[in-house]
Amino acid sequence: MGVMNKVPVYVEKLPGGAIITTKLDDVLNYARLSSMWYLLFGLACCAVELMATGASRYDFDRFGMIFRASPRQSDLMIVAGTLTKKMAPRLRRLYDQMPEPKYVIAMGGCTITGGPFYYDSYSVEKGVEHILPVDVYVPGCPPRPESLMEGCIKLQEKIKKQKIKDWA
Amino acid sequence: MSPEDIKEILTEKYSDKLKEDKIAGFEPSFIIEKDSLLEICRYLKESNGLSFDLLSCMCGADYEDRFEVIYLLFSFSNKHKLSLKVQLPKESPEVESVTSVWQGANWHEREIAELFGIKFKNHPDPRPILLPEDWDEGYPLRKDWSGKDFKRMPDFK
Amino acid sequence: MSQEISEIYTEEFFVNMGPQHPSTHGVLRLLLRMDGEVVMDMVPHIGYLHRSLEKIAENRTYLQYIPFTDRIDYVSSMFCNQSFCMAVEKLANIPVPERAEYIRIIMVELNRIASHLIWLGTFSLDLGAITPFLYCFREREKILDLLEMTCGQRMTFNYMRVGGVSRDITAEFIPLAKDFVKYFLPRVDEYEDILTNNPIFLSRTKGIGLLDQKTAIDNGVTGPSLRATGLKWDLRKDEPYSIYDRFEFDIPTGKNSDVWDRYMVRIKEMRESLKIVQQALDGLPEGPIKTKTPAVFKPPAGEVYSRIEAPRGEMGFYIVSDGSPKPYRVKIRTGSFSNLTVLSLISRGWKIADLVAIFGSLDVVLPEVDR
Amino acid sequence: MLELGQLLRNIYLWAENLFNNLGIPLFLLQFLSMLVVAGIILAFISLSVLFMVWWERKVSGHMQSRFGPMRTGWHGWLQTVMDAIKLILKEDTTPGTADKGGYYIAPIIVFVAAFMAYICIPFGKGLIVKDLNIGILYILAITTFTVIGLLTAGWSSNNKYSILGGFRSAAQIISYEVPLALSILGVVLLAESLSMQTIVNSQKNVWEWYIWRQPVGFFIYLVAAIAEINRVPFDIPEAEQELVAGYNVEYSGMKFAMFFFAEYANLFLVSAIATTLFLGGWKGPFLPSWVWFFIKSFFLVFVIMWFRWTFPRLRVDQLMGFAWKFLLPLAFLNLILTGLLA
Repeated sequence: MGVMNKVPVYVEKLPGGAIITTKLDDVLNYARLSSMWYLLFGLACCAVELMATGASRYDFDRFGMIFRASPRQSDLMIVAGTLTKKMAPRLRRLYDQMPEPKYVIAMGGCTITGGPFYYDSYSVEKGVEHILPVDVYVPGCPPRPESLMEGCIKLQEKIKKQKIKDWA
Repeated sequence: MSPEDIKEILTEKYSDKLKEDKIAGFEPSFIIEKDSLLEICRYLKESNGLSFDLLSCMCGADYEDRFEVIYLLFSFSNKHKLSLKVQLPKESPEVESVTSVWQGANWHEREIAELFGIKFKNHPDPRPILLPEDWDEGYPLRKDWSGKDFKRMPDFK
Repeated sequence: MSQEISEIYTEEFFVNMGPQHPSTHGVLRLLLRMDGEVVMDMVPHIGYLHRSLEKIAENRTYLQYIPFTDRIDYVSSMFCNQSFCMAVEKLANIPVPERAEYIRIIMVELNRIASHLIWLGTFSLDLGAITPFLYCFREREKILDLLEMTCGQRMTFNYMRVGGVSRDITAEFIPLAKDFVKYFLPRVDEYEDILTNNPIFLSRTKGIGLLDQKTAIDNGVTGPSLRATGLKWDLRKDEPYSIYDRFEFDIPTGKNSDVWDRYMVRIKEMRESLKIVQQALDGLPEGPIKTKTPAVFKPPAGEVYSRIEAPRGEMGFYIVSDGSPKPYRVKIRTGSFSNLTVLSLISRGWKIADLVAIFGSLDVVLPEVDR
Repeated sequence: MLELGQLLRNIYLWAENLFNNLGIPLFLLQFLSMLVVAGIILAFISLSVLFMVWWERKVSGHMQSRFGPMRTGWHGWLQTVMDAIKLILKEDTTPGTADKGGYYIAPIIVFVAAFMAYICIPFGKGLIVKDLNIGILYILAITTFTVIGLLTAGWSSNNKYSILGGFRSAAQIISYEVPLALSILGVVLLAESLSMQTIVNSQKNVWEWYIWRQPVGFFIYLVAAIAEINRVPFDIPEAEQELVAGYNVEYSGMKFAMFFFAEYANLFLVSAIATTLFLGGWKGPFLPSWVWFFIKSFFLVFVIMWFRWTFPRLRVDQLMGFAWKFLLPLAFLNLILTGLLA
């Protein structure tokens, strides 16, 4: 049973049987990590790999990740590709439109430091962390779908550690 | 039509307004007076023998002593090519827009105007095209340009 | 009655489509002036992916710049590689060994199929059909496997070098590529089964977004979109570069130059590309794969323009060299940049749903527009 | 026996006895039973929606040579439960420019419209909440409320895409209401009743299912019903590639979940109505009646999903043209022929 492996459940022995208990934290975190809807939003090269990850061979849907076109309904923003100075305010706006809790994966070298466009480029923002808080960085130019999935799994691990009492 | 024929026709008609250029993308190639650019372009497109109907590419370039705008022309009906160059002074570079001849020049000219600061007279839509709306750092493709967080790659030896 | 209708107060409104919109395939912004559902006017705003590739070229050696050409059009990187290398070869007069030419053509044509598959997938997605998108990506993965086997990357290949290619194809490549050719031809029929004969698809594409030949040429439209207007023009045939003159293939053209024709031309082109791949695989000679170039490569001073037929139209590099190891100026001419200019002309008066279909049929890739 | 209708009836009779013995007034029992039934229906809708969303993702996955949800439980069976929990926990944003009243009430209207129509669905032999003598008319009337909700949602979000989506859905649902009603009239003519239970009972065996006597009617009903519930190829009100997400573009969290919920509740509803009208309802051999009902209904749900993952989308004017120029005349012709032949 997949759930049993992932959600820490405790079996308490009682007279005449047993009951399974779990922590509210774990259930809520499990709900969040297993249904990360990502914003359909591609900037550059990485967007094609993002599409490939959503497509048949890699299939994001296995993780329960589907794309939503509206930022209001998405939980995860995968910044896929080079962020230019012209695009940066729009990116910030999209991020602000997403409801809490929201997560950001920076995909590809360009979103981490500017990547190949760090030197000699007058129009590329040197890293997306100047604009948004980033949860997981996925390096590569562009990262393979496997590494993007690894990034998503890392993000899931991060979500698992959240506590209700830390909610703002 | 062979390059020699085109060369002959053009030098005959506009002998005082153009001179031959040795190096360019398409053969033959001419450097033309910037004031007669529009006239020559219109002739090139509309005359039956030449009919250069495709403006394949427009390229700006910044040299030490001048700006250059390079027009690469091609004719679908006659399958021949031609490149034209206009040389502009460093101070206030200005040239006639050829959008009225080839509509396709529109965005190319906007791009060159934005990145090199070359002004195209009578352009129908002289808005900036590629850079951010609030860009105020000058013309980035000029050789002497440098901006706020612009870093040149050092030569790694 | 008509009197009453004219008295109803109506108002045009502006819709900002993009930069984040599912159907702009990237970061294009279209400012639409709409009357209800009808697009009255449209202004495209580009530059959201302007990465200053031309400026970067001025501070890179010729070899260092090849990886950047991959990122001009990430959907068909091989073409950018080839175009740039051909320009430098022309500039410095470097011959390319025959085996390298064959390998280049195999790679490029496989890449053309992959690129058209992405187009087909996203185009059908624009029309609301989701499943063809996934089918296209399924086949594209197989092509990427082949390309990856040779150059180690899935998308940004960085495979070609001045004077040849970076490494030889492996022994397993040829049988696998031949298998792929056999496997892929029925798949094209499958796409046609899903789309070509579907009455809804027909009604969404036939007679929509007419682009007449004169407007197309005047605006510099090239590639499949130009061929869909009926002009039989393909640089591979009419100005044979590399070794295209040795292969037999047809140039599909359209008649009515509507969305349907642009779709059909690309579908047929996939079949033609398969033919070329098959012939190149059969005729692949032995020999060296690269002409030796000096470690510090300095082409002579001069200017050169070399153009090839990329999946999105004429792709060319204008290189100005001053004799130093770095190019003095590089201008990239791409198909999408010119093809996008006609969008506002041909989408006027159509519904917003048609605008999406027309835009999809032009096959614009944004980094190619912005560079 | 496994007949749920009988079982519930027995429980009710037992409770009636109990109340009589204890001397508690009977209207309390009736009130209580109403609450219980409402609860049962709500639970049923929730469960079937959760199931259908998961099923749709699996069906689409397998049609597209992939798997669909796999990680959350066995073959992802917990997926939609987790989606629902997440949506409930999500921040509920309201755009600053939205018209608050309309914005809050729109999802409720849509949801209630879907919910109320279930009252007249015969789920099995005797398993119907209220066998109204105007059952089918009631359903038609109630489901039309959806359009008010969608229009309100589109208008009050104060977003151009959602306004377009709201208008599109209003135009579409109202247009397709006409052929839908006409196609149902054919069945009503044959059954000579508007009551759902009577319609089922008049289809005595497989050969008397109305699908054989009303094939055109069934076709019109299916097409119009798909349009009513805004699914591909008629999903223009929320066309992702044109209008981003249509009328619900500004909705997030729980409110969005209610739209989602209503959409799938409506999907089951139209399949259930089609089953009742054309496929003999809960009738079938060997298995209990409610099992037959679900088999038939979910088969139709599957067919509609199949359409969704196969067809491209129609354009808005083609859609209206199809309704008024093709379906409506066809429906009239069908009705006239039915009247002449029946």
